[in-house]
Amino acid sequence: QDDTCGEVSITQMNWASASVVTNVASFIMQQGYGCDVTIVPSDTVPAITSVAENGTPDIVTELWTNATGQVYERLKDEGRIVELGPVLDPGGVDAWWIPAYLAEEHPELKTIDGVLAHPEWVGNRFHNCPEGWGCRVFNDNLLPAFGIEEAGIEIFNHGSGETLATSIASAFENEEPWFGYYWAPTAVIGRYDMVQVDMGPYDAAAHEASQDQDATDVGRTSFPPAPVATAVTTDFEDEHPELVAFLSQMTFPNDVMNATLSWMDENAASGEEGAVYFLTNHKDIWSGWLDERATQNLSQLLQQ
Amino acid sequence: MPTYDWLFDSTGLRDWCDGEGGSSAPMSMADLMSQAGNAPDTSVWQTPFPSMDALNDACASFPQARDLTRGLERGFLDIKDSLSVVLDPLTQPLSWALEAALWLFQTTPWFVMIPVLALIVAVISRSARLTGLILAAFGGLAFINYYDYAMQTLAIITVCALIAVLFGVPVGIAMSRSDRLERIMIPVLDMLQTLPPFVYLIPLIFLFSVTEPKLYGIAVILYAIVPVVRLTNLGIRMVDPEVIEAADAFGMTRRQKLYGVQIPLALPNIMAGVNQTIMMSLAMVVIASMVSAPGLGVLVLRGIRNLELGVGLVAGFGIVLLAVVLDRSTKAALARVNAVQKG
Amino acid sequence: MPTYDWLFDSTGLRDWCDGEGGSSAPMSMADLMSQAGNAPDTSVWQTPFPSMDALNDACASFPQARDLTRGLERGFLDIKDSLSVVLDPLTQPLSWALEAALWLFQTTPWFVMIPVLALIVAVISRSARLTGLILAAFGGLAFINYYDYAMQTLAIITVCALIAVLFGVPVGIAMSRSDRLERIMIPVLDMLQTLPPFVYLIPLIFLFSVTEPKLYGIAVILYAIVPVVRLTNLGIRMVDPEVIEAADAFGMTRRQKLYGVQIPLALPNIMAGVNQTIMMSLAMVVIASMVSAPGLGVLVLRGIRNLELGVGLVAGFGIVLLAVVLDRSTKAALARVNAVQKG
Amino acid sequence: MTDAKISIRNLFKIFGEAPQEALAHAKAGMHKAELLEAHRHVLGLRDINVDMQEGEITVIMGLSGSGKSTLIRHLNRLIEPTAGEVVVNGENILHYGDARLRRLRRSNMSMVFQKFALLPHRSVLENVATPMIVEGAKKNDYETEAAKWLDRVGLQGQGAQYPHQLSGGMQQRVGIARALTSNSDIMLMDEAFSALDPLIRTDMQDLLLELQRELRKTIVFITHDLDEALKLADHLVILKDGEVVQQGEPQHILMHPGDPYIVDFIADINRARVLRAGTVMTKTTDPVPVDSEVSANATLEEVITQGGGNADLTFRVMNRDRQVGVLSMRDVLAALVATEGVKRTEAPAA
Amino acid sequence: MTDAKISIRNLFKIFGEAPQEALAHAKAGMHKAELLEAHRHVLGLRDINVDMQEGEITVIMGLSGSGKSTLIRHLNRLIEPTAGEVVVNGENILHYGDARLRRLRRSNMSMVFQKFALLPHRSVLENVATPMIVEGAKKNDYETEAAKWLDRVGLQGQGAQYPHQLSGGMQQRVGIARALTSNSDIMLMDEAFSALDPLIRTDMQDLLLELQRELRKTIVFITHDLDEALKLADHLVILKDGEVVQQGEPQHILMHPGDPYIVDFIADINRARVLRAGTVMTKTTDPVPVDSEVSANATLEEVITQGGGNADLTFRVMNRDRQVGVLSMRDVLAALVATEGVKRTEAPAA
Ligand SMILES: Nc1ncnc2c1ncn2[C@@H]1O[C@H](COP(=O)(O)OP(=O)(O)OP(=O)(O)O)[C@@H](O)[C@H]1O
Ligand SMILES: Nc1ncnc2c1ncn2[C@@H]1O[C@H](COP(=O)(O)OP(=O)(O)OP(=O)(O)O)[C@@H](O)[C@H]1O
Ligand SMILES: [Mg+2]
Ligand SMILES: [Mg+2]
Repeated sequence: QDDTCGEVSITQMNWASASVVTNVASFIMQQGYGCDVTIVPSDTVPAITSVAENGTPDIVTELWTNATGQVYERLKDEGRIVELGPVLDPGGVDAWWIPAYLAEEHPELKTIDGVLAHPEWVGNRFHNCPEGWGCRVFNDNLLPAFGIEEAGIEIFNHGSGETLATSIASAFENEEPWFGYYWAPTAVIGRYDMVQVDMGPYDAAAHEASQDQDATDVGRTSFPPAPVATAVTTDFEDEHPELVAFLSQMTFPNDVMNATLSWMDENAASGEEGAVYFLTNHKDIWSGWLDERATQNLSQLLQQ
Repeated sequence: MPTYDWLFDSTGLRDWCDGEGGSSAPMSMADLMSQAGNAPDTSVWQTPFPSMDALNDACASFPQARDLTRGLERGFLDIKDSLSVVLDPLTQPLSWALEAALWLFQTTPWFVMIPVLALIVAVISRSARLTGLILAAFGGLAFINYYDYAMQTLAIITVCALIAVLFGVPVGIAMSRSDRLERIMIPVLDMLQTLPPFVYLIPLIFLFSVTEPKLYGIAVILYAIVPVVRLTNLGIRMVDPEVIEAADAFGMTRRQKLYGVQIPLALPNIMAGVNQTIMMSLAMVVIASMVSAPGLGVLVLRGIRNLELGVGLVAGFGIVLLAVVLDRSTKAALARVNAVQKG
Repeated sequence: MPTYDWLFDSTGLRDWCDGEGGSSAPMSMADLMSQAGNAPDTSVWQTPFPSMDALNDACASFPQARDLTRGLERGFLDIKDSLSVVLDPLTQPLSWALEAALWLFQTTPWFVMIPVLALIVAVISRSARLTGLILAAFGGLAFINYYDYAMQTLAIITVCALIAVLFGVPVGIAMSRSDRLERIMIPVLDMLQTLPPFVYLIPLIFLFSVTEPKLYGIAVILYAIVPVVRLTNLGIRMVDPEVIEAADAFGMTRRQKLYGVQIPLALPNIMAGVNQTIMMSLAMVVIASMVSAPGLGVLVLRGIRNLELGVGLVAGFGIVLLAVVLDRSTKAALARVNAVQKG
Repeated sequence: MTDAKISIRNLFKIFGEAPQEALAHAKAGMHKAELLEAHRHVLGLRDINVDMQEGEITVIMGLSGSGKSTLIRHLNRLIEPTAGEVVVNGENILHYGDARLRRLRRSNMSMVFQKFALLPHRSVLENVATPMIVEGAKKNDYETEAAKWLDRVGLQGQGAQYPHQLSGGMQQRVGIARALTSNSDIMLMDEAFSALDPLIRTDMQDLLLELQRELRKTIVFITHDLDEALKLADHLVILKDGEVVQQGEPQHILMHPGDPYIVDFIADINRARVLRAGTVMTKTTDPVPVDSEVSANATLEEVITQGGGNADLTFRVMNRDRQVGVLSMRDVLAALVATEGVKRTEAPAA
Repeated sequence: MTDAKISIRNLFKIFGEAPQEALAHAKAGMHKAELLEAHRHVLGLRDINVDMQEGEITVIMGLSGSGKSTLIRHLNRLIEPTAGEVVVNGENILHYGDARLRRLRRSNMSMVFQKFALLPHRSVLENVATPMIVEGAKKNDYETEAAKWLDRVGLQGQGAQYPHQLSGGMQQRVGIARALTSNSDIMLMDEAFSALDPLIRTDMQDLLLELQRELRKTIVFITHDLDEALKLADHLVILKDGEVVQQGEPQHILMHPGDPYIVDFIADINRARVLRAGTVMTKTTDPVPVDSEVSANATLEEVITQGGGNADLTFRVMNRDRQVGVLSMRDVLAALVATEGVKRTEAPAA
């Protein structure tokens, strides 16, 4: 190994898929590119703010760009951050969900109109995002657009992602109705069998409008796949072209990620172990991300 | 790698190890690295602790640490239903109380609410300055449109602190009268104070529907009840033994002594406990907002999640302002209690 | 709808209102409803408080509440760079200390670390039982594979509590010697204790990179420094005035009095402050983990985020165990100080 | 002696983990210091036998730690003895149950405390009325009675104040009024005047004597001040390390101290003020030529004053108009300096 | 009187917000109660003039709150006066700067405290050596000196212990040893013995007198106990409400109390123990027929003892082998009961 790479810092967001991504990236950068990697546990907004204000950490990965508000766009415009490529293929899933057992019992609930017609079947309640999340903004715009409250569904604003997730878990424990927002790939969606509610056609204008906190009259739309990206600072881009090449390539198919997450759940595995699982079972995928030198460095592993 | 093979080999447990279908731990990053040809050097200094995972490495039948945490989880989930059958109805009044208080504090118009609050403070403190402070504080919060949030927080604190006092004082009294109970309770109180609230929030979330206000109510009460229990106990135990002796010497019954002597004389301490209990419930509002409590805590969370510095700071100072107001008011009440007794 | 139109009309400010390009608030849900023909009945009871937003409704030039919070944010961002230039180098040693401590506690093998910790406790407490407790506690944590996390937490607490004491004691001494400083500091301390730590984390995130350990270091220290400052001040002020008088009567200088009399006699109080400071830094570990502090807090967070109840509980009890161990050890040290002085 | 109002018999009190074991040692003759040394138990009281007569003031005195408070607290069972009997009005109160004990405390005994022990949150009137309030009396019932006793101790019209608004002497008067309100025939006073200034203290002693002349209660009074003891005592009990060193009539103890410890104790006393004609006279009913008459109760100081400084007088000592003895000025002078002699000759124990 | 070791002149001390204003009122003749009532200022001391002679024990006495502590704390300026002068060794110490004041406290004055005020975290030896440690002495320097004084107060070999391991009496001995170690010629003692048991207290008084006979320091001693005052005092100052009611030779005050307050105060005293032959004798150098000789310093008690109870003796009173007066037993008896007479006749102020 040569040590031309030096020190690199990479964020690890506080949800399961992000920790897989970060650990995979970190392993490859260490073993393949000879870098000295520091993992920084963080969260979307603090990470992006830290990049904005202090120029560190070098790499922000599994960045749900929709959730970062204007900061991210501004940074990109100012040329301080470079988006390298999608982390997930086809992308993150934002959706309104119901449990599978509910969909089985009442197939009508698979569409939003069915839900609106039978609010009592979903327990007359919509589980909304906590204050301060990106999804809260568009949910707050879309909920009136679909007339959720008029249909007699109470909107419950969760205080944190934890209670939102627990409400799903506890609904499953008791086979109770549940209806609300969640996103994938996540441990929760991996663990519990959830069905997306069909919200009709995608309307780009309405979707654009729903991102604005102060918007008033938003039309109905469903969610497009959410862009989930890896971004690096421009300094980093200049200094580590080989890593930039690798990170641009680093894309996880959604189904592989979901499989990894549910394996983690079954085995009570940590993100690190999830990464190992991915690295050992999907060499075909990640071998394609590497340049020659890295491939050689990791040849011993790849040949097993 | 499995350092502790010899342990099972030498004790003849090897058969047991290989026999049953014990699960082996998923491969760790270190294992993978060694496969990649970059094994970290394994000197004596790296000898792992004979931990559950290390032993499981050597013997697949030995349980892993994660089996322990999973077992705990499963155990809890197993008793959860019966627990919730008992606890759910017991704690339901808390939900009602919180809902009622939230409704009351929010529907009462500001031009009734603010004067009423000021009046209450005026009556208990008899201080014009303090009353002015109240008016200014709530007026200020209202002026910057934080009135509703402040009222929600106030409603939650009022209910939780009230309930904490309602339960805490009798518990403190019971502790003061039984050394055995005191010995049992003190570690419990210590634990309630050191255990991060997040930890007992997790099982609570499983027990009750996350949409119930009692979820945060219980968390706040558990955290805030400690000082009033402690100080009630302490206050009663610290009552001048000569006065207690006098009460005995004049043939007071235990009841007469408790209500006629011990509680009145412990009142300054109990009030200090009430003051601290209120402060601690306030300290919990942000964490309570993580389990869906409305109020200023929500704004703080929004501030930190979106890094809206201004919102976070202003809401934070709103909380401090509430704290100052509540602290001053209870201390004024305390001072009046003290003035009567001199102490 | 704009209830306060009359205010601007009657004071002749209407021109100013309409003149400049003041921004009007985005339409609210209520506005929308009224446009939809479902205007909520607007009785007198609904009169809004003359808040910034209500006044802005009536007069577009009047600033909105969000202008205030935004202004605050912008103001902070404007001074942030200069602040950061000053604070960054000043606080850099904290990062180094934390990194060094984390490295030290993690690289020292367990079979050196655990005995060393036990030895330290044995020396300061002279109690075999306590030493046994330490061994059992760390052994237990190691057995369930929580050793590394516990060490990280311990490293952070050691550094932060040490620094809090290092700064807190002199500040407390200074407060005890100047009534003016005391009057200034007490509200500051009160505020540090009531302000939710989340709130001052926000500006810290702006100021320092999330990769720097000092980010959580400062948050922990700010929160934990309060008791040691308070109790040092109190302890020195509570020294028996007759002893101080004796010191004066024998012609001691201020310095001799401070080091020879006041500090030694305040030692029990200072130690109690140190104990509380350690407990409070421990109370912050979970919150610190939200801004990337490693340790048991990470596991607690993982427990609640991934709904791994078992992990959260075990990590939580790990924190309690650390708390018990640290509490007992510092109290044992305190008891020995007291035994010499009797008090 | 069986008709004593209160009679303490073979009372032992041992503080510690296993008092019964230590008791065996104490009964076998161990004293306080040895018991503490050898068995880590504090000997509070050791084999106390005292009779307290109806209508008398029994004063218990001794240095700090000698067991005075422990002893007096046995009389209303605020402390349970390790062994022995406490007989009040002919009944052993150690056999009493809770309710009966409470009745005893409510109606037969009342107590005055060194640090007053008033209820700070109740007005002076309510404090005085405590014994009645304990019995369930309402304001109407107790008001006049409490006010009466408040008058009696010289605190007219102070009933509405709170204890902390009064000076120490006034607070102690409230304490005495409270004890009187209970209308009990026994009053226990534990260092009731020790916390007071010397001048106020003299006042209170006079008040107590005045009340006693009138009400004739049985009073048990604790003090560590010999002057106070001699001024008040009908019967004096001297404790040391939990044991009675000497008890009896104060005059007798003064003239015949039973122990070097007591000699030390009484060395500083103003004998002229304390000794009485009856104590130092030569007993005789024979008519002898005398210059004047004195009462047997007169102190030597009064005798000297009556003699007008004349040094060679002889008095006839009278008790209820009958001669009980004669007293020469020479006897008086001899008595004033008697202690030294006793110390040298080791008087027999009383 | 100008050669007094310490001389206090026109000293006023007023506690409160604006002492200077209140001072004007006090100077205009207001007393403590009025000043408190009208101006909410506490009159600590009012127009004090006292001279304390070298080598004498000056005792200051008075009831609680009369200003004793306030007065003694002016002597080493622990309290700053509102007005007046404190002259020590001919210099007004109120003009001293910090450093000079410290030198005064270190080398000219030492103090003994009621509650001992030892440093609990230092060993007994270090406590005793405090005055030397303050001067910067190291263990080697102070060890022998401190041990010497520890021996002197009867605490040989206890140097390594800590204060809390000693009894109250022993702690006070440490306090005295500490004051002696400073080798100052003035010792200030504020109720130094008040916290002690009566017997231990007598011990300590004897110790003090013994030390004083030997070292002849100038001692200022505060007490509220008249017996103690009379036992120790060469010069007695009686304070009341911050004012000197009477000062002078104790014998003189006893015979001629200047004020009903003092009469009250001395009413309980054991006159035989306190009054001396020289005080009550008839002054004469004429040779008269006498039965025996006594020293002018002998107490009346000693005179009576010497007389063996004989009531009609006359003594020649001697001072340093010269006759200074005669004393008949009749005078002795008269003196024993004199107070009553004084009370009635209002003796002129001394
Ligand atoms: N609860 C107790 N536990 C152990 N020892 C005790 C207890 N109460 C009293 N003693 C001991 O019993 C002895 C007698 O104490 P007591 O209080 O009766 O003395 P006292 O004569 O009243 O003294 P004082 O004048 O100080 O009030 C002392 O040695 C004391 O230490
Ligand atoms: N710092 C102070 N501020 C206000 N008043 C004071 C202060 N110090 C003393 N006094 C008052 O001055 C008066 C004299 O007090 P001082 O302590 O000198 O009395 P004392 O004769 O020593 O009494 P004691 O016997 O109780 O010690 C008292 O009325 C007291 O209340
Ligand atoms: Mg006692
Ligand atoms: Mg004093």
